[in-house]
Amino acid sequence: ADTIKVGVLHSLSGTMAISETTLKDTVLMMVEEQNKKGGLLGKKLEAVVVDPASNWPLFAEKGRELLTQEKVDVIFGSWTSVSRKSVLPVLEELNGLMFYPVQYEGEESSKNVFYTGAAPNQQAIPAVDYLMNDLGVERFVLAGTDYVYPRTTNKILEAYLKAKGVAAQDIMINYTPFGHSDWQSIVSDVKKFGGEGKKTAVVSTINGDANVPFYKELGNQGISAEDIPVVAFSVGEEELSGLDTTPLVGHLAAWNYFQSVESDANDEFITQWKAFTKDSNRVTNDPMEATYIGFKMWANAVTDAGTTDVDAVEQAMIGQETENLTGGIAVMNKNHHLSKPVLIGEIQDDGQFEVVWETDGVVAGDAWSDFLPGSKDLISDWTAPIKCGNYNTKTKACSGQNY
Amino acid sequence: MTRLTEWFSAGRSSGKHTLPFVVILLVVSLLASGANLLLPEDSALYVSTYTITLLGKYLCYAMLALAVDIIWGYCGILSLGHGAFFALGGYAMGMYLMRQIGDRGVYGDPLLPDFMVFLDWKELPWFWLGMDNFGFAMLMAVVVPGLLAFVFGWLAFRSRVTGVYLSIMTQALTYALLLAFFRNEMGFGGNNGLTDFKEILGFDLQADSTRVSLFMITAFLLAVLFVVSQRILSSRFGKVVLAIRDAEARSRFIGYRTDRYKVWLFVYSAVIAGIAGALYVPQVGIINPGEFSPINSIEMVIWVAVGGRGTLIGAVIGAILVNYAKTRFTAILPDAWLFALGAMFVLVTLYLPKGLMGLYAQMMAKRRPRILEESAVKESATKESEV
Amino acid sequence: MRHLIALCCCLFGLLSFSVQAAESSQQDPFLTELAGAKFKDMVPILDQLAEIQGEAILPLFHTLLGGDLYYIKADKSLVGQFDEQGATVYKDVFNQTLVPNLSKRDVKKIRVNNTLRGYLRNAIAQIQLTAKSPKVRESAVRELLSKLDADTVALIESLYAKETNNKVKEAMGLALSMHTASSTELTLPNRLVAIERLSSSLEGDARNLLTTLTKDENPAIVKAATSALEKIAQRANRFAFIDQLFFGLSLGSVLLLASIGLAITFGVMGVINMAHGEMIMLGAYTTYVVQLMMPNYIDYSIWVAIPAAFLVSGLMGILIERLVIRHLHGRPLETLLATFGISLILQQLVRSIFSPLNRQVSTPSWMSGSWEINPVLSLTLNRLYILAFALLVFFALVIVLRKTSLGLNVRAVSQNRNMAKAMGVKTHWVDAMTFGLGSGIAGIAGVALSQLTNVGPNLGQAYIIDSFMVVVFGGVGNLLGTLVAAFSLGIATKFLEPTTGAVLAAIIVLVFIILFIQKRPKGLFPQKGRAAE
Amino acid sequence: MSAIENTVENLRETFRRDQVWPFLAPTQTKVNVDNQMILYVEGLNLSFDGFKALNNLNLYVNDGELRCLIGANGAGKTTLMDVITGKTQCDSGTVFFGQNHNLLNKDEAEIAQLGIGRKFQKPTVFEEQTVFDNLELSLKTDKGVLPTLFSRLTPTQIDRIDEVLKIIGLAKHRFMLAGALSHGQKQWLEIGMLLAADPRLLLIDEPVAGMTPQETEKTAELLTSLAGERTVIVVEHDMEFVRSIARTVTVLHQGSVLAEGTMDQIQSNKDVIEVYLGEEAGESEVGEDAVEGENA
Amino acid sequence: MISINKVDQLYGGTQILWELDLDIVPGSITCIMGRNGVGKTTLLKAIMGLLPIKSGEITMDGQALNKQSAEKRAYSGIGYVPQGRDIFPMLTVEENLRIGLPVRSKRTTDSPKDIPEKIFELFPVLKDMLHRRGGDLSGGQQQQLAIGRALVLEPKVLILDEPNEGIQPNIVKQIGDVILKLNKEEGLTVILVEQKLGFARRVGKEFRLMEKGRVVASDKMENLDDSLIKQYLAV
Ligand SMILES: Nc1ncnc2c1ncn2[C@@H]1O[C@H](COP(=O)(O)OP(=O)(O)OP(=O)(O)O)[C@@H](O)[C@H]1O
Ligand SMILES: Nc1ncnc2c1ncn2[C@@H]1O[C@H](COP(=O)(O)OP(=O)(O)OP(=O)(O)O)[C@@H](O)[C@H]1O
Ligand SMILES: CC(C)C[C@H](N)C(=O)O
Ligand SMILES: [Mg+2]
Ligand SMILES: [Mg+2]
Repeated sequence: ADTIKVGVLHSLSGTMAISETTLKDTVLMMVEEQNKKGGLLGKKLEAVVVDPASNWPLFAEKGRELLTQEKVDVIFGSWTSVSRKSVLPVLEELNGLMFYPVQYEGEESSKNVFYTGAAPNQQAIPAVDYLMNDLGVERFVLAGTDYVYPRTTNKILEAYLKAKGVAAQDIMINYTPFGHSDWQSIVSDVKKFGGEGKKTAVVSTINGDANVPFYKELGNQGISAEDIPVVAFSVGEEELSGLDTTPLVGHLAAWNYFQSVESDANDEFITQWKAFTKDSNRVTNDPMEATYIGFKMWANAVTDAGTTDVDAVEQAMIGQETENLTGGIAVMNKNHHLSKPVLIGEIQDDGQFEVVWETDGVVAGDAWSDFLPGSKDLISDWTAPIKCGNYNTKTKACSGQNY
Repeated sequence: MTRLTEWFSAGRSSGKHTLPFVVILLVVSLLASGANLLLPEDSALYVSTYTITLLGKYLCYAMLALAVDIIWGYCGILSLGHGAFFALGGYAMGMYLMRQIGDRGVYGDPLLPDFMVFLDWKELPWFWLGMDNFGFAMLMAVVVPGLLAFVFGWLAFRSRVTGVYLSIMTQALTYALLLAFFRNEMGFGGNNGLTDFKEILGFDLQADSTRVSLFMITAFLLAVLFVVSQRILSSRFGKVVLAIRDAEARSRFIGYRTDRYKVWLFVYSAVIAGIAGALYVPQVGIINPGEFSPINSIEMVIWVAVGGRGTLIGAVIGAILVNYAKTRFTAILPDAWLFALGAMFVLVTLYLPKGLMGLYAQMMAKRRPRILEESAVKESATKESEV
Repeated sequence: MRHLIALCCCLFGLLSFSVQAAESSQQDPFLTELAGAKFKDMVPILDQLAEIQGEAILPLFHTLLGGDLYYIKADKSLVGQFDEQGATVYKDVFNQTLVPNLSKRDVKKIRVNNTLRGYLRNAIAQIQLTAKSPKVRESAVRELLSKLDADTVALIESLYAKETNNKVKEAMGLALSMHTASSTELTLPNRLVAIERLSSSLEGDARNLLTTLTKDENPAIVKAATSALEKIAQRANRFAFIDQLFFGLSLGSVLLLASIGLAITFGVMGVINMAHGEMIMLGAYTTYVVQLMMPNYIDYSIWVAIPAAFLVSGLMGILIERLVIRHLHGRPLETLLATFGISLILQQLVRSIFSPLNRQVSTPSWMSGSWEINPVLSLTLNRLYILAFALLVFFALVIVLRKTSLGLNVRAVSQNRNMAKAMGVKTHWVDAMTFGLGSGIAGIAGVALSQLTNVGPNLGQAYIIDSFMVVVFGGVGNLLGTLVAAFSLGIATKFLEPTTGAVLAAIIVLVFIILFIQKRPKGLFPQKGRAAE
Repeated sequence: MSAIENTVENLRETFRRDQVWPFLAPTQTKVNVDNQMILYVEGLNLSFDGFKALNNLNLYVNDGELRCLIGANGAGKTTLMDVITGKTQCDSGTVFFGQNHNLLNKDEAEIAQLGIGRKFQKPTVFEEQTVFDNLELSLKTDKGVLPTLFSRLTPTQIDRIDEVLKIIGLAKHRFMLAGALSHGQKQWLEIGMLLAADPRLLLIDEPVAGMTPQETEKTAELLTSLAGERTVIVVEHDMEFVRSIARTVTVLHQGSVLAEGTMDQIQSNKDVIEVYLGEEAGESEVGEDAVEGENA
Repeated sequence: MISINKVDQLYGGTQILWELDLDIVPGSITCIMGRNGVGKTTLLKAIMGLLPIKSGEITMDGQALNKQSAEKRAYSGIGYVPQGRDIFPMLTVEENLRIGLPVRSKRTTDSPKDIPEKIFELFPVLKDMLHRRGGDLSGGQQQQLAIGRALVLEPKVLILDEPNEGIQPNIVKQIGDVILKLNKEEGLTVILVEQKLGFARRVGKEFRLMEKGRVVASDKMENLDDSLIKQYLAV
């Protein structure tokens, strides 16, 4: 082929389009930029966009189409875990390569996937640390959408909190259905739970569409950030752009990137993004940075390997370092997860976040949580001699399947 | 004379498409499979595995459309919840495939599927027991949807819930299941569903030969179900069903317990949907609560309408066509395919009120009146001579 | 916090002094220190400021709390950012004089975080204990309840005697009782009296205090505290019930709004209108566009948005009716297919025009916040307005259908189109108007929903199932049924939620509807008579 | 295909109720008409939102009788049939079919299977099916789900249908969709469906509405011939028609029986004339039509 | 008054009316007769505009009706009582009657707000049943309602399709009287499809016999003799 093909597997329609179209545009922007610089290995990049339409089996099908029909060299794609899990077997079967840019529940490490979003230990745990140490929070409401990511994250958090001596009755767990839009009673429960004297915070793993009505309700019931701060893992600049944030000032989010972070790379990125979308109000967010890092690293790895061959690139990826947008260096680890800084930001009235806390250095993404009984002994290491995504340090063997 | 009548009454029903359909279906699938397995990849006639899985998926949808058409096109029961039966069949198969992974899961637990391990389940919930047995799992794939359809149908039809009330209740049913299956607590993997299947009956699911076999089995079962359904619907039972569709009260007054007919047809239809779901899962590789989403069920109805409700062949053609259109549109117009699809639905309803099969019938009708008239004349001639 | 005593001492008779203070304040070296200070250095600086300047510092604190405090990069002097007729201007924080020729680039924001905000609020409250408005004073006292320390108590005590306003006095009394109840140095009878007084308060802080007192080593105190708590709990429960009822009604009103339009297009006309949700969505987007066009009058935008949304959705409805539905008379099931197609097209349309992202619709100030009846019962204003609005729309609609010939004609047309024609009913017109009316009302619902939830392409999808459920549960073709169904489903959900959680509540309600329909196959208010069979 | 046919044949054999599934065999006992009486309607009351449609109605019909039921519009004739056939639930009263079948606790299908057939006032046929299929569906057969599934038309049944087609004059239209028939033709088809079902008791609501005088006469003949073996209850407003068939006539008024007797008795009954027949009692009409009848 | 010229009509593929010609004399009562299925109802529907015709012309008072929609024809003064009554089943009797009021107010000068008392004089039952659903009425009551409903329009031409189907004898007579009265007193033109000879003879002034979609005989009612009856009405 005379071009290098980059597959884009993000939903452009259906329920997830709201989040994923941005990432499609990000990849297109990165491709355009790379082409301006002369492409890769002397070839131009060509983006191939398909629409899996928020339909999970369609991710597998479109993934297969990208790999066998379009013969793409790499795929940037997926937002939800279920869509990733859906393409995963296809990637492994056809030995494709995919970059997954969204925070997720962990408990996975595939040879064919690089996870550039945050693992729970890169979001949830530092956030809770911050709440306990800096804000003196003693009671926690773990509120989430009723499915895997929130459940897993909350399981990890619960274990972590209990290990830190938080009593069971100081943890309230609440789940809501997808797209839940009537938060009156839950918010009022939270208010009560928080009004019992101990400093309380909400750790929110509420996902997607349910967030806007949740925050609107918080604002209306007058829960201010000083009384009961809410720290969210799925609410970023883009979600806030659909919302009047004045009543929400001070609530928190934990990410690895905020648009407001000042660095040259970030300024440049933001300018470029606004120009690319021809919309001066467009915001950037963490999954975009994750896509950015993934793309940069992949480009470097291809250059290093001198080929787009998946196995070669995969090995070249490990140890890649690239500047992230917050002024540090992101490193791709042996477990296909990144080392990144963790930032905690407070919502401002302009819909941006103000960083109020950050980890001292970078935190390495942990594929297998240390706080889940099933996975505390597992590690992932894709370099020789282990070369396995789920190596049990006790039994010294790869549990389950080997590639 | 009587033989003649009988022949006519049989010939009138749409059974005449059955044989050509079955032949074409089986021949095309055989050819496609052969082209995939036997031809080298660079041959012009090679059919890629991608295409095979795609076709396999279409055929599953066709089977599902068949199920919807049986109940809607023939009995007038508009189910907006058939996705539920499909998904339940799919989950049964998914559970079997999950159990087949055995200790090859990421945690290497021989008994528990991965999602249970990391959510710290200690033992297999009771409803997972036995699902490692293929036969039992397949039994469940038809029994569970069938049973649900039976209970729901028995309640609803006996209390004479009809029309939109019934439709909306089926929708409520699938919606409730959707919410339930999203919950991790249910023990079906929550939103992430069941994935990462390895093998079925010991055959590697990623091998081309397995895929082709699954595809062939789907084609074969579709043919069988098609023929069986055709026979059922052209029997007197089928006529009763039509009678119920057109004037249910009247059918009761001539002695048919319409609720029982409806229940059994509903169960039959649900079982077909369950089978379709069970075949679908190994071919697409995942089952997740999204399949319960009411929108999916509405789409199924649309396939049938596009093809032509009330003709089995129309349902099959509609399902294949709409899904093919979706595949093409999403590839050609990733940003605007919904316009195309939406417009297609609107135009088909406006201009092809009886779907594609209606169009076909119209075209045939242009040639037919002469033939009909002739036979009518013959009829009356015989009558008069008899008098 | 020793300085506060000093502070309040000078507060008396300070008023005349304040102008002077403002003059001088610009020269205060601490002020420039604020510019570019780290978060952790800010508190001491602010402390100093408060101590030195007293009430005069309030404007600065307020501006800072509101996130509007900036400093000029060139000379590090402080300015406040204000919004005047859509333009950003900078003014001196203290004397409100315009600082000309400043652009966004010349200034930098002084950031605040939660800790700072907490600090500021507390400080402001302390200062405001002597504010002129009794309302402000009262809320200042309540604000301080959770942070009662000796200084504050002393301050309140000194103010208590002079206080003239009853409410403020009551709040102060509460604060003092809380202090008395908790101080171990005081005598037992005193404390018991104080506890007794606390039992009549619903204030959360009082309750928390009592809860801690139940672990007191003195059994008499424990006993008094426990019984006081019981008393409070009894009263609180009553209010909790009202609260829940309100939640239910409010959810019901949302359901009602979402479904009345459908009750017309589907219930009366018989069109299975899958694009109903998208009509709601169009209404919500109209609200967004209206707000874009009048950014300075957000408070009034709703009044423009309601008729605008009615028109936009209504016209779209008429368009759809004229182009599509018209051709599907007598084929109700096919309307499902066509309108489903239309809903896909409309969704993609807004996706193309407005992007797939959610749009931001602001809440007018008169609709935000809540109506605080007492510390345990407060009703959010937006919900309250929406509840009233839903009822208003409903009854307006009922009147339209009762009092105009439209209502009669639609029903005639839907029952026998040909015969209606033969009776001189202009069926085309009736169809278009009715569908337009139903869609227009959906649009109005969109305006209300834009205040509660996402304004995005999926908005309609989120409500379509619920709407159908409500209409069917109430009985197709019966508007009153829709009303009752909406409120009963709303209330049922909200009473279930606390015990079962939101997910199970949703499932239970669905299953309940399914079972209910078995008992009453035509909904709550079925159409009766021979013809209905 | 023949293999399938064989299996079907086998299945059919398997599902013959009387052999393999004795417990499924119809438990239906014969209609007990020892007292020569086939229908007992006693003290029937029914009101709709306060309006008494049936008011303490008593009616006894002998086995094999042809009974005419007349009465003003709205007198409750159709409603009575609705109650007998299980369509409408009454408020109080009893309805027995023979001495042993309480019709009030049975549903429409059961009642129909007992051998009570009904023709509706407004002709209702299966519009989307052919005339032939309409008749086939009405045949007297086992109407259970499985038997229906595996049943096939026997030559006798086909002959029976042909015969009926001939009687109702729709032989030419046998493959026409019933929905395309004219109003009068639908009336005939519905009568045909009754004939095919071969019921014990026929309830016929206004059979000759919309028929020409000659057709009316034909219908009269047909109904008369049916009586004897079967019991027939006819509702009709066409007095000439009633006169031509009736032995006993019952007049309903405001939900209860106003008079009962022979046609002559009824025609001279003051009350009946007042509420139903009208002053001149249609004398002239009757006379004229009678002439027509003779002419034809 | 109404004249019909070479009208062809088809249902789908089957032709029902074949070049049908028909003339209605103003102020007369014309009785259309024919066996079941010859197309009487079809013809009436075509006049009312409820069925499209394929070719031919229908005029009223010299004005072409072809292009007019059914509702227009109602305004022009055609009242229609369909076979099978077609009452609006879920509307009350009163509402059924009210539907026609807008037309009436265009056609007359009397107060348009209320249902004319005349209707209740003609059909007293309707007054008792005013608040019951039309669909709940007995067949005969519905028939009366249907006629009453058409009369609300204050039509010039009243089309009645077998109005006596299912009506008790004294009311049949009453309907006949009503028709005659309206014809006589108000000059109402009536088109009547009727199977019962007695009634047709009593009420009709003219007859038209139809067969296979054509008008095959037309004359004054006095001249309807046995041979015609035998030829066109006997089975
Ligand atoms: N479901 C119902 N709801 C209300 N009223 C009803 C209902 N069914 C019947 N009625 C009333 O009961 C009365 C009897 O009606 P029915 O149809 O039995 O009369 P009928 O004797 O058959 O008259 P016709 O000779 O005109 O057909 C009528 O006044 C009718 O309005
Ligand atoms: N919707 C239809 N589709 C096809 N054919 C029809 C339709 N309606 C009526 N026909 C046919 O048209 C012919 C004329 O029907 P029409 O109803 O006009 O008869 P009619 O003269 O009024 O008879 P009757 O006296 O029985 O009312 C009939 O043969 C009938 O089969
Ligand atoms: C939290 C979400 C935004 C993404 C997450 N990976 C999921 O499971 O869907
Ligand atoms: Mg009757
Ligand atoms: Mg007719």
